[in-house]
Amino acid sequence: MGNYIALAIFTPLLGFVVSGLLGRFMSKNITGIISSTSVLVSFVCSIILFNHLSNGGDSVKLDLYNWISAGNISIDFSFLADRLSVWMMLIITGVGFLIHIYSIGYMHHDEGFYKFFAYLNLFIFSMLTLVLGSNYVIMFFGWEGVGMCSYLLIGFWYTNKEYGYAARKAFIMNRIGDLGLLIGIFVLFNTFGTTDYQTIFSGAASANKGTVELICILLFVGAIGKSAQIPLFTWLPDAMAGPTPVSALIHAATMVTAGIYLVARSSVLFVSSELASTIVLVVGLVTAVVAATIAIKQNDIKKVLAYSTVSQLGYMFVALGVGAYSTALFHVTTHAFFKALLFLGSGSVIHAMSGEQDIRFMGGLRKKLKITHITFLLGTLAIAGVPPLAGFFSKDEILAKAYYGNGIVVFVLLALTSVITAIYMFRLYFLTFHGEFRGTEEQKNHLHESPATMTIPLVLLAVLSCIGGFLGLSSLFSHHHFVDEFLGKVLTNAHIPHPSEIFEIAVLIISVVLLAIIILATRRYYISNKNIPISIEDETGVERILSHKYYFDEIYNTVILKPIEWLSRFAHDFMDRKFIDGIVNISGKGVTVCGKYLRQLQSGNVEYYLLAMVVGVITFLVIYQLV
Amino acid sequence: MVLIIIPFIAALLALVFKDKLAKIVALTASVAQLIVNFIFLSGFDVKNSAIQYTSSYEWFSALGLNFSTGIDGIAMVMLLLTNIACVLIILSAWDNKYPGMTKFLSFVLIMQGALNGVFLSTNGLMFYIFWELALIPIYFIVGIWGGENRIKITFKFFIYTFFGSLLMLLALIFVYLHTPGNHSFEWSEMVKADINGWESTLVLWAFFIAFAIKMPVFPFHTWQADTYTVAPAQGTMLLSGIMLKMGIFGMIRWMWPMAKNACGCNYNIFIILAVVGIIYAAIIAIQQNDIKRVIAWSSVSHVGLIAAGIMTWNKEGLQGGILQSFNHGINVIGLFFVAEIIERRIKTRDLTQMGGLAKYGRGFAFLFMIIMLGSVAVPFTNGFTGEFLLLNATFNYQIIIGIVSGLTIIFCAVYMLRVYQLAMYGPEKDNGGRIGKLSWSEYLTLGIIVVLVIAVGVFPNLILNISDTSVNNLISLMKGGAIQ
Amino acid sequence: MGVLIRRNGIVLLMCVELMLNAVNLLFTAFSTYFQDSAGQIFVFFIMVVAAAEVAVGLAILVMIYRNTKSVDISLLDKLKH
Amino acid sequence: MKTLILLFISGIFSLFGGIFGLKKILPLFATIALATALGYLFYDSYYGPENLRNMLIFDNYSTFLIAIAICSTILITIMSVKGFSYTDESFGDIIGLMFFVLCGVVCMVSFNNMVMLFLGIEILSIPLYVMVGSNRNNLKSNEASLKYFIMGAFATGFLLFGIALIYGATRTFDLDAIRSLSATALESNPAMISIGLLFVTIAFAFKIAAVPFHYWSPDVYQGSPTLVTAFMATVVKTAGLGAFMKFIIYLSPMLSSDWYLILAIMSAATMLFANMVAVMQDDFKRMMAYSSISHVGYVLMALLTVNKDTPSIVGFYLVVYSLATIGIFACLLIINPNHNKDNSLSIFNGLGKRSPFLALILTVCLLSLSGIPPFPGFFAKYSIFKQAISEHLWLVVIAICSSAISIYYYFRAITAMYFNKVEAEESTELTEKNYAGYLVITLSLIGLIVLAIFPGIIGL
Repeated sequence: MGNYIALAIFTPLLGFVVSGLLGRFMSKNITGIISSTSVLVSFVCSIILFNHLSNGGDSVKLDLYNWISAGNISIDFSFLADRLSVWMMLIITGVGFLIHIYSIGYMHHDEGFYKFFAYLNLFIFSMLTLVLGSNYVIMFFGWEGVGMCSYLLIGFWYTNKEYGYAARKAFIMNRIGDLGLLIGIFVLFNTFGTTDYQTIFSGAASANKGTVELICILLFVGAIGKSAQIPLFTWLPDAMAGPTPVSALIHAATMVTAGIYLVARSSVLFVSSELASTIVLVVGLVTAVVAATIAIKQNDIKKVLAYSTVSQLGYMFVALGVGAYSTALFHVTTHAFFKALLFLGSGSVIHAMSGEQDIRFMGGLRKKLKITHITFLLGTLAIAGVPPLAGFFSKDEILAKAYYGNGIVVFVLLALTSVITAIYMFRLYFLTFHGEFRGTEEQKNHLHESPATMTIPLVLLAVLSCIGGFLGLSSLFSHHHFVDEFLGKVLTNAHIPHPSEIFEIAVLIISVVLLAIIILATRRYYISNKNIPISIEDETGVERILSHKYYFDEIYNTVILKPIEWLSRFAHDFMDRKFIDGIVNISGKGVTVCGKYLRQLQSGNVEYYLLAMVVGVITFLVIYQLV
Repeated sequence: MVLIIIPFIAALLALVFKDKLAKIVALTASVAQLIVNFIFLSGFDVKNSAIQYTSSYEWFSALGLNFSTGIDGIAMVMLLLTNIACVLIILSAWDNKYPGMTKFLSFVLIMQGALNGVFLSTNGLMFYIFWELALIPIYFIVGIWGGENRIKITFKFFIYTFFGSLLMLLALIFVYLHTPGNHSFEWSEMVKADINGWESTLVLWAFFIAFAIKMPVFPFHTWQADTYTVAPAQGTMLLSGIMLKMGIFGMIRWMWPMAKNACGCNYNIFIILAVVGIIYAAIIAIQQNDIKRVIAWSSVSHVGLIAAGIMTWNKEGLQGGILQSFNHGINVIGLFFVAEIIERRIKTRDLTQMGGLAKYGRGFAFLFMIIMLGSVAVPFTNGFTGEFLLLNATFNYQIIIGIVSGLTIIFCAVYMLRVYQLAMYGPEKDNGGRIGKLSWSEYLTLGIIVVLVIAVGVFPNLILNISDTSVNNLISLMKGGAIQ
Repeated sequence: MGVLIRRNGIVLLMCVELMLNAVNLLFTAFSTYFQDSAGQIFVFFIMVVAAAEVAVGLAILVMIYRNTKSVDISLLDKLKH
Repeated sequence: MKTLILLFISGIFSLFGGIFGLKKILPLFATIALATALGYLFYDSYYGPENLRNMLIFDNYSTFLIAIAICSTILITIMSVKGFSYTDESFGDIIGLMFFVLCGVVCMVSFNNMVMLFLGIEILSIPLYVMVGSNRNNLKSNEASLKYFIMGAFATGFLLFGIALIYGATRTFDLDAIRSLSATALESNPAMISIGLLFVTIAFAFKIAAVPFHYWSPDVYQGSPTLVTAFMATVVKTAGLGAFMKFIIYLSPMLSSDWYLILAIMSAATMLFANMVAVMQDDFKRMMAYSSISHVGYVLMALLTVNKDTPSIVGFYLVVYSLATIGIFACLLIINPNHNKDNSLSIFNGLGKRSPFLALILTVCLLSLSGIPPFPGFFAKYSIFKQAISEHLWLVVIAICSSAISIYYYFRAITAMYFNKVEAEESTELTEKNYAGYLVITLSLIGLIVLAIFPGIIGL
């Protein structure tokens, strides 16, 4: 079985090398096929491993070699395929494969085609390393690797200056989180003497409570950065600068869920640390609400989806915070399906609109982009939580767990978020696909449905979005919760009572009714009444704050960036040049100044010389007598 | 012994020939040197903690000066770095058309010989002699082929570092006078020197200042940015890639064992200085516009981390420091060469004048990217392992220090990415310069560097194993055990 | 003291001679006191040397006089600092 | 003894040779004579120390110092082939005077009696006054000569007073006797003997130009012809330091700790002062004067600790110092044969391009003087540090600081040679081929290299 792990991980790497080095000399289709095939191979391996595990097989461990050994530190380059990692593997390679296929069509006109696929393969490799690593250091290895790929792909269209900044911002914000994670790993190392999962988890019970809390908080800092939670979430919307498949793969389906994976992976630690769990809960909740409200006022099709992602990630963290780890993973799965779908759908729209991303200049696209329209609608319904699509089940479960695990406040806020989610998603949907076309004539003539390489993945993802929810049917419908059963063996879920049937039914009915109202209301507001969003400058009050994303960027700018820039100038111009170097120079100058004055002694006059000599003699005589 | 002689002979030989031939001679010599080094490495017993390949000839016995050489694991890593780096440096000069190229090359070779001498010496006085000898060629390299304002800057650099080395000499003599029995400058005797109390502290500080100036550790760094900027590319590479490692090597091999009885509290001060330097230099690097200056400051920052890690004197820190010395040497040479390639093409080092260079230099952009990422310490690259070990060491030493020094991974990303972005990304600037095709020597140099960056990143144990036993030995020596 | 305050080269020369004579006196005195001839022999040596010195000194002064038309030594301060 | 006689006779012969128009062969003759003298010297010393009625004792160490002086003189004589062409008429005199100075040197470094010390110093000084002023029409030369003369005479006064006081306290001029009597003399006449010793010390300090008795030295070095400067900086300095060392070694039991303190202060002041002032000099010869003053400071440091190693340490230092100094002055003569032109540092501009060989040698010599390894100057300096460090740590620290300062001015010259651009007027090629000069610098270079590789060959 170990060979399958190796195969799964290293085929994408091979794909990276081949398409990176030889891509220039190969036709685009061949490059695309090679890259996609390499991911397909990984996917097949994942299925084999999944099969092995779901049939009751043991976790598979693959030791490659001793990576670092210095003193007490000895880190093996080894991989562990247990139920959690295989689950993630399936998502990564499955969705990844579809997005690879999609990209063949989407990126067809780009001159950096081979580079793009090389990066994508590298990303898949890093992501697999992240989830398959058998210890925290290898996980961190992959963790940094995906951050790097994300940087490369966000800045893919490097000639645009803004995109470059976005890429940098993403990398740096991730790095801030990474520092927390790294320190967390050091503490882990200090406490347990190793970073190997199995050893740590078996020893977790006997560890000092406070230390475990500290570790959990530090690990969560890492997760905040990677999964774009408050306060480090601003990079994700900016990351939309990358090509749309990248947004779908990295910034919706896989990389951003690495934080969830990390917390879930460390569930043994988190479950016993209340403070850390509370922090996770609060951060997740606040992020979910804040991001959702911001999304209402966004006009860029991808940014709406980006904030939606942030919000959904917040949802997942709430689930983690209450201790429902497998629920969080369930939502990760469904979210991967419908959010990838939505992004790819928006990519198709942008493709058709020749690069236009502003929904104010769209409208009425449903006639020209039939497949895109239908799949996008399914995605919207899924994320809004229309039963029986995927989003309903996972969200419903999170709501239930939050209610039973924590209380009414969290539940209400989450429900509110859910409502807002529906509002902005339908706003997006209606403005894009309904009404009249608001773009230029040229764009109108150019409108066309995307090629099959793009629509097939859309259809497949739409199907998955529809049926994905059945992986975790709530107790109302079935006694067979597949996700729970599969992952429950590796995740230490907190004990949360099953929701009562009345609760389930109530939620079901209320959500259906609410959704119907929202759909009608948004349609009426945006299509019938033609309320097209206006530019930011004309807005007032709350709207303005929302449009400015609560001024997060501005605050960071004044509170962090500006002072550092000032400090940098101060340190260089004053501290270094004037002060430290000044001291050095003064000691040098002191010599020359001394020399300058001392040489005046040498007046050139013999009488003076003689006098000086006599003075010298007298001085020595005095010293002689006195001492 | 052979390692010292080859470069000197080659230096003389190179002088005889004209430009092109001299280059070939120099390159051949450095490759030969590297091969000899590998031969030594292949015969090197990593499990043996003793100093190997020892030889000793009398030079000036009245002064205790013997020509004693030997290699242990730590020195082996440094020698490898030196000899690999010198090949790269000579290769990188292939396309340069300096006036007096032959002289230039022979200075580089002399430098190589002296540096090998520093790492090979097992005699304190010989160590000092080679230490100073290394200073002279670089002085000329910077002074003759340097840029604007070079005279003043080289002057400062020379006097500053010379002052430091004199302090080291003082300390060496002092230790010598305290060696048991018949005084001796042999390393094995000097470590037995019986120095206690404040005397030991004095020795420690004298060594520290000497090495700190060389490395340079905050606040002894003010010569560095200017010198790096003004020096010709190869000079900067020599300075930052190898010479700086003399300081690190000196700290590990000489300072620590010689001043073993000094109060550990001194190391607190040193570590705090080093950590302050990490942040200080990183913050400054963020706002610099001269690409060489950014790299120079980044070097201060990185070296600060190495120094801090080493001076925790635990095994992880030492091993990390040695590994990272090697890595930093390779990376910084790569970065400065990148700066040089850009300067060759578009005649400026000002980042604000660059932009969009990636468009007409994809291969270059890719190689630059990997080297840059190595410096940022991204996984798969060599920088990662080194920083991981070092940060772990500082963290274990003291949590706050660990966290503060950890900030380097953020800042480093900030300023390195800034450089990359300003230079390579964005719209093209209209200054007529494009990267275009790289010449074979440029490709080869960067290619070797990139291969090393990745190879060491994936298999750091290649380097760590070499020095492992020696570091163990050193640590046990410090705990009072006799040399095994 | 003469050496210190006089500016005329010739007078200066004389003062130096006076100094040497003072030493001579000292030697003679010691010599007599100790009943030891060595001191007196030394005096002869000093006298010879002093004569030679004066000869050279005068020559130098003459040389300077030729160039500057003066024997004022305070004029000679071209070499300084 | 034979050496002394030979030197004396050669001196007289040279004087006459000058008069009878044999100038062309004089350098050759002088070289041969000096070489013969050197041969005699070693021949004599082969049979053990020679004692001339307790007046002069030629032991190993005085032999060695004389050898240094003679070798330096040989090199300077070779240089003189071209170096003195401008003062043709007095050429014979100069060579002759050089021999007489050497006679003085011989007396000084092998004295065993205060009388011989006095005579040696005077024999050395009086011809020097003449040599300094040998450029009769140059006012600077005149001035230098006068200054040297007046101050020298004044210092002689101190020397004589000192000797007189010591005589008064001990009733003898004989060094051995003084030493054996010192215990009783110190009891009966402590003030007299100590002041006497101090005065003699001051006279020495004047001769070797230690601060604060150095005033004459920069002016004289600058004013006199380059060749004479070289001669003074090497031979005279060697003699002065050699005699002083002998004085200290012989009388060390009499020297109180106060006396050593004064010596230490003098040493520190010399090093610091000279190096600092040298930094500010633009005239190369003047800079070299300060440099040579500073080297005196280092040697004084070595003299503070008297043990069996002291003579060899000082000897080694003097050899290296002399070789390097001669090399530098020879280069200066080749570059700037016309003494009337000023010797500012800018004459070296672009020398690295104009004449790489000269520049190389000059660099080696300067680096050697500044004590940078692996040049022999380092070994010399290093042995002094090592000698002094255990007793006078503070002094070594000062020495180290001043060494660092000294780098500054030595490197100004190196900088000028390699880094400075050549200005149009200075770019004149070195037209005149001065083979003798090249011979000298090559010899000194070889000497320095040999000393670097086998620093152990000089041992007393």
